Amino acid sequence: MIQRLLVANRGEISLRIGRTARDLGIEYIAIYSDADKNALHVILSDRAYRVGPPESERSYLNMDRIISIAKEAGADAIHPGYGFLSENAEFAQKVIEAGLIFIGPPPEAMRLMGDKLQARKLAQKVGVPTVPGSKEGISTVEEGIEIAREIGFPVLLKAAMGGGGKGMRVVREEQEFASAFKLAQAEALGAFGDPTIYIEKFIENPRHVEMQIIADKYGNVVYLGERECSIQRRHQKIIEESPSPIMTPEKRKEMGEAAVELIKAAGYYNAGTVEFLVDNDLNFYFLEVNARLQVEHPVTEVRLGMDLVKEQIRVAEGEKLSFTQKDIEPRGWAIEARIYAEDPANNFFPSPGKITFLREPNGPYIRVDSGIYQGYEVPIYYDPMLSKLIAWGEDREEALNRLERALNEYIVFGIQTAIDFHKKIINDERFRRGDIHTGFLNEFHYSPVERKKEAALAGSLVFSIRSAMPSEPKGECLKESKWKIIGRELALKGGFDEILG
Amino acid sequence: MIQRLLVANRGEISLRIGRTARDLGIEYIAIYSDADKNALHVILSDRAYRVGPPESERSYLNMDRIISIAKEAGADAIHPGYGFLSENAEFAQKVIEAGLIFIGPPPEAMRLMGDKLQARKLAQKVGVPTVPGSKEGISTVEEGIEIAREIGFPVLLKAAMGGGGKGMRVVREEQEFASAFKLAQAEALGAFGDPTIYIEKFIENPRHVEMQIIADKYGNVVYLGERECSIQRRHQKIIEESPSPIMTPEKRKEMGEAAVELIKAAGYYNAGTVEFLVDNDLNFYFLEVNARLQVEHPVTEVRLGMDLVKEQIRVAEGEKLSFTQKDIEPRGWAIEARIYAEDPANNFFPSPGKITFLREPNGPYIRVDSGIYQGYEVPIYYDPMLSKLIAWGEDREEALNRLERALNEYIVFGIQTAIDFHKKIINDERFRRGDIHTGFLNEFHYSPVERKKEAALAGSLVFSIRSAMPSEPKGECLKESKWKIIGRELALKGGFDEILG
Amino acid sequence: MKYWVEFEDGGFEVSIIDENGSKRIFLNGESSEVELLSLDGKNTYVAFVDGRPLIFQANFKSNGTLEISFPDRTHEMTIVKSIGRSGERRKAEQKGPRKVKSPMSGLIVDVMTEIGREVKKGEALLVLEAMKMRNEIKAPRDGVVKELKVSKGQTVEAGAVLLTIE
Amino acid sequence: MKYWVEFEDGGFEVSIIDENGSKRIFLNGESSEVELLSLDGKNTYVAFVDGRPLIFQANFKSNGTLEISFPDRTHEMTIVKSIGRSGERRKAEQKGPRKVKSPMSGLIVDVMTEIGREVKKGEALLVLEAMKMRNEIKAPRDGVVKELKVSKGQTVEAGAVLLTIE
Repeated sequence: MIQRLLVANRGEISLRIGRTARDLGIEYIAIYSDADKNALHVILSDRAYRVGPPESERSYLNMDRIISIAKEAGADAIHPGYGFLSENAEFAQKVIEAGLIFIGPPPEAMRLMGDKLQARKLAQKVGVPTVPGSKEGISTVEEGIEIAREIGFPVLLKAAMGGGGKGMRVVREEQEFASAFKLAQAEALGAFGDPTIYIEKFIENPRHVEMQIIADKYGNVVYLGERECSIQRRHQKIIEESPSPIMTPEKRKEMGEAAVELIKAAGYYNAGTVEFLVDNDLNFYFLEVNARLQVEHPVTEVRLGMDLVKEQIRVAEGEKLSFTQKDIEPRGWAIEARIYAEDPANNFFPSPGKITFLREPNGPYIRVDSGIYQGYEVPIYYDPMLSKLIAWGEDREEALNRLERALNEYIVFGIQTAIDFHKKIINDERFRRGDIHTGFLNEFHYSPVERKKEAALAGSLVFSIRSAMPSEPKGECLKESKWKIIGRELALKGGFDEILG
Repeated sequence: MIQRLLVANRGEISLRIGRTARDLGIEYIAIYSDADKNALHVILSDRAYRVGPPESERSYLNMDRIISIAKEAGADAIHPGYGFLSENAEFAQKVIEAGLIFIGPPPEAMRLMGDKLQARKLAQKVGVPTVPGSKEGISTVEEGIEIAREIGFPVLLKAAMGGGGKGMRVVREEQEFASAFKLAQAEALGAFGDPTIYIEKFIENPRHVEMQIIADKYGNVVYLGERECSIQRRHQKIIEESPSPIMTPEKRKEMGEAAVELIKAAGYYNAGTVEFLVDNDLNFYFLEVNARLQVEHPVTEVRLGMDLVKEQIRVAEGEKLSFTQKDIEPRGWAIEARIYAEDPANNFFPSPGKITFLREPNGPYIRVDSGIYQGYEVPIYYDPMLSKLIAWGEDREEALNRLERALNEYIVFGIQTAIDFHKKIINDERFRRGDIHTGFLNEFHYSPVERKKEAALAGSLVFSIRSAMPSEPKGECLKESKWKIIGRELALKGGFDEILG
Repeated sequence: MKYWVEFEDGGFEVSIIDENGSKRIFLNGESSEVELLSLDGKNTYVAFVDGRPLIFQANFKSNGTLEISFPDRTHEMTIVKSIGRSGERRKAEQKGPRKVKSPMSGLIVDVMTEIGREVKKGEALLVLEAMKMRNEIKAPRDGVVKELKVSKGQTVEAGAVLLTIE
Repeated sequence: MKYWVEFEDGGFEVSIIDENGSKRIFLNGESSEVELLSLDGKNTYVAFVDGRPLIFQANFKSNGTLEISFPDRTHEMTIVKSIGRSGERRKAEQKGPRKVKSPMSGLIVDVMTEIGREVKKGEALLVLEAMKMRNEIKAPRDGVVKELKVSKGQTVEAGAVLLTIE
C-alpha cells in the first residue's frame, strides 16, 4: 500500500491528485519551481519540495531531480498528472527502476502509444477502424502522391512521432503535395528527431469524441463512457462534455468495445483515453491513445460517482478493478469549462498577474477544480489554465444552465479570464443544439461583451468619491507604508529570507 | 410559469434558492436588512431590496413589508427558505391573498402541522407510530400523574404549540410532576399564548432520523430517503448524513411509507420532512413535521442528483411530480457539516467580525453552500452559520474522509469557526462506528486542538521580521492612509452615500 | 456633479445628483438610483443600480486613466469634470498618436511592419511569444507607423510601448 | 536571535539563525529549516517548516500581544527578545491580575459573582447574551474577584474588561 505520493506536476491537477491521496490516507508530496512557491498546490500539500528554477525544462521536466526528491521525501509512488512528464515512457521507466511505483501505464505501452504509426497499426490489427491512409511511413514524394490518389484528396500528412500539430499538414490538391511533404518532414525531424511522415484521409469538420477506459494489471478493462471534446481553440480543448450529444447507446457500446480491444492488445493498464474522430454518419476512426489522466476527466467522474485518481492508485498498487462493465451506470449530463487567464478582448493574450479579488462559484451541482486564491500571483511560465468548472445536470440543458450560472458567479479581478468567451459559446444556438465539430470555433464569431455604459457609470461613481478626497494621490489604490512596499518586494523575490533572524 | 422569485430569507439559503431560480431562467430577487447590504446573497442576486433595520422582527419577519416588496419588484412568487417565516401559516396565507405563489405547503397543512398535538393525533389516526402518551391536552396535575403512571416514568411534558424546547420538561419521578407541570404550563403560556401541555413517554438517548418527502397538488407523494440528524448541540443539528448508519432497507420502506401516509392525510404538498425518534430496537415514533425546506436538504440532493428547490418550484407551479417512488435510487453516502462562526476554544461563543482571509474547499465530491466571501463582515444579528460543507462518497468511510479533507482545506481568518470541533467529532471512534444518539454531544469530551508549539514558531518568525523593521509601529497590521480609514468608516456605516456627488 | 467619461471610441456624459438622501445618476438620458459599497475596503465595489448589483474593480493607472473591470470585461477610460462647455468635451475627444503597448512580458519573435508603413486596423504588426504561446500584436486603428521601438529577438516588459501609430 | 514566547500557561524559548542562506529555528530542543511567505501581502502567511506548510494569520493587538490564528485555533502570546539571562524569562512569566474580557458585543443578563469572592477555574461568573444566544463567561483560572466592571442589564463591547481576577 502506498504511504506517500509525490505528484510530479503543478497547479490544479497536483492539488486534485493530492486530494484523493489524502482521502485514501496517503501523504501528499508536492513539488514547486521557484515561480510556484506560493501556489495553492504547494500551500495545501502535506510537504513540498523545491524542484528547480521556473523554466519547465529545469523543474517539472527534470526527471532525475524529481526522482531524487521522491527518494529524499520517502515517497513510494509518483503520479505524473497530465502534461509535463505524464506521457514520457523514459520517465516512467526511471521511476520504476528507482524502486518507486509509477501511477500510470507500463512504459512499454506508453512507448507503443507514443508512436502514432505503431498505434495505428495495432488498431488495424485488432479491427478498430482507422482513418484510411498509408500503412507505413512514406519515404518519397512519388510514393506519397500515389497513396494520396488512392485514398483521395484532401489528405493529412502526419509525423509518426508527432503531437501538438507539429509536422502536420493538410493537402487539398495534388500540386501542393510535394512542398507540403518536404515541409512536414523537416518539421518532424526538427521537433521529434524523426522525419517519418504518414498519410491519412483528411476528414472535414469531424467531431472529437474520446472514450475513457480503466484497466488493471490482470487484463480487466472497462470503458467509462465517452467525452465530446470538439470545442477546441488552437488544438486545445476548452469545453468538454459527457455524453456526446450525438452518441447512441449502440454506437457507445461499439466505440467502448473497440477501445477495450485496443487497450487489451497494447498490454495497457491504468487510466487512459482512446481518441476518435467521428464523421457526420457516426463512423468513428481511431485517432490516438492518451496514456494518462486527462484534464477533462472530471466530466466522467461526476456522472459515475467515481474517483479516477483513486482507481489509478488502486491499479498501480496491484488491485483488481472492483467493478465490471455492467456496473457502469452513468447518471445525467456533465460539462466542463476550462478557465484560462487570458484576455478575450485582446486576442486571447495570456494574462498573468496578481489575483486581487476572487470569489469562485460553488453550490448545487458545481465542481471547481481550482489552483488559485485571492492574493495569488499567476506566473508567466506555464499554461495559463487557472481552474476547471464542472457542472452536472439531469440533462444537457440543465447542465448548461448550471454552468452558465456558475460562470456568472465566477468573480476574478486583477487578471483577465475567458469567462465571457465561455458564456458566449454555451449560448450559441448551434452549440445548444449540439451541432458542433472540431472547426466550430474557427467558424464561431466572437465579439467581447460591451460594458461601456456600465463602466461609465461605475467609473464616474468611483471618480466622484475620489475627487471628494482632495489629499489623495492619483496613483493606484492607496498610499502604502514603507513596510508594505518592502513586504511586497520581498514577496516578489520569493520570501522574507533576507531579513529574517 | 414563475418569472421572478423573491426569496424571503438571507445568507446561504437565499443564495442557494436563487441559484436554482437562475437555473430555471427565473429572476432572483433578494431582500436585505441594513446589516446585510453587502451580504453575498445580495451582491449575487439579480435585484435586491432593503427590507428594514437589522433586527429580524423589523426585517426578515416583517410579513407585510416583504409582500409589498414582492409586489413592487413584480415578483410572482415567494420562497421563504428555512427559519424566519418559513413555517408561518399566516405568512403563507397573506402571500396567497396578495395574488402571489407561495413556494411551500398549503397554509392549512402548515397550521395543522404547527399544532403538535393535532399532528400527533393525525399520525395516530393513520397508524403512524407515536411515542406513547396523552391523546389530549392535560388540564390538571392529577390527570397528568394518572397518565404518567400509565405510560411509566420518565415522561416528557410538551407544549401543544411548542417548538425550540420551550415548555418542555423531563419528569423522572412522580414527586417532581406537579411543580414541573406548572412550570411547563407557565412557559407555554408565555411563549405561545397557549398553556396546553401534553405528556409523552420520555425515550432515553434516541436517534433523530427524518424522512424527506416531496408531494404535488394531485396527491402524489414520494419519500426521498432518510437523514440521520442525531448530532445536535443545544437542540441544534450540526452534522447530518444520509443514509442513517442504522437503517435497513425494510425499516426505510416502513418509515418512508408511514411518512407518505401522514403527508397524504394532512393534505400536504411541496417538500417536507417527517421527523422520527428511533430507539435501539429500531422502533420509530413520529415526532413532528417540518413544513419547509430544511438546512440539511443537500445530503438528500447529492445522493439523488435531485434539486429539491427545483421540485418545490415545479410543485408550486402546479406541475405533477416527474417521478414515482420506484424511480428513486439513491447513490452512495452523503454527510454535511454546518460551519458556524463560533469559537470552540471559548465555549462556542458566536464570533462575528470581518473575514480577512478566506479560501473555501472545492474539488471532487465536495459541495459548499456558502454565504461568505473574503472581506465580508459577519453580522451579529443572526444565526452564525456561515456555510454548509457537504461531502459525498461511495460509502460512509469515503464520505467522512472527504469531509475531513475539505475541513482541513477550509481556511477562514478574521473570525473563529467550529471547524476543529467537526474534525474531532468525525474522528471520534463511536461516531465512526455510527454509534450515535441525540445525547451524543453531551457525552462527547471535546478539548480544542493545542497549537502552542506551532504558534510559538509562527509568532517568533513574524516577530523576527517585524523587529527588523525599526520604523514600523506596533499597532495592528499596517499604518493606514487617511483614505483607507475613511473608506472603512464609510463601509461600516453602510455606504459611501455621504460623500457621493 | 457632471462628468465626461471618454473611451477610445467615444464617450458619455454622466451626472450624479443627491436626491432625498440617495444618489441618482443620469447617463445617456437614462436615470437610475445608485449606491456604492466597497467589498474589500479597497478598490473592489458593488454598485446597486436601481437595486441591481454590479460588481467591479476600479484601478487608477499611472497614465491618468481609470480602468474598470467587470468579471467578464475591462474598459479603460478618462474621466474629467465637465463644466458644461462643449469645448471640454471636444478636447477630450481629440486623439494624439496612438501608442501600441505590450500586453505582457515576452519575446518579440517577428516584426512585420516598419516606420512609415501605412497600416489598417486589425493588421498584424508584431509577434510576441509569452507563456509558450505566440500571439500577434495587431494595429488598433488605421494609420501610419510613426515609431517602432522594438526589434526581433528583443524581450519586452508588460506595458512597454512597442510602436506608435499616427 | 533568541526569543521568549509566553502563553497564558507557560512559554517556549525560540532561536532563529541564518544557515547557508536558509533559516533554522530551534524550539524546545527541536530544530527545523523554515521559510516564511506572505499569502496576501499583509498578515496572512505560510511558513514552511522542513517543507511542511503551516498557514496562519498574525495580528499584533493593541495591548502588545501577538495573536496567531490557524484555521482551527487561535493562540495569544507575548514575545520578547531574550538576551540570555533567565531573569528576563522569569519576569515574563510573572502574572499580574488577570483581566476577563468580553468575547463579543452583547448584553449582560446575569452576574453570579461579586468583588472579593473566591472563584475556581471554569466557574460561571456572568451570562452574556449575543446573537440570540446566552453564553456563560467562566473564570479562566483560580483566584479572587478583584474588580467587577459590569452589572446586569448593561451592554458591553467586544474586548471590554468585565472583571479582574487576582
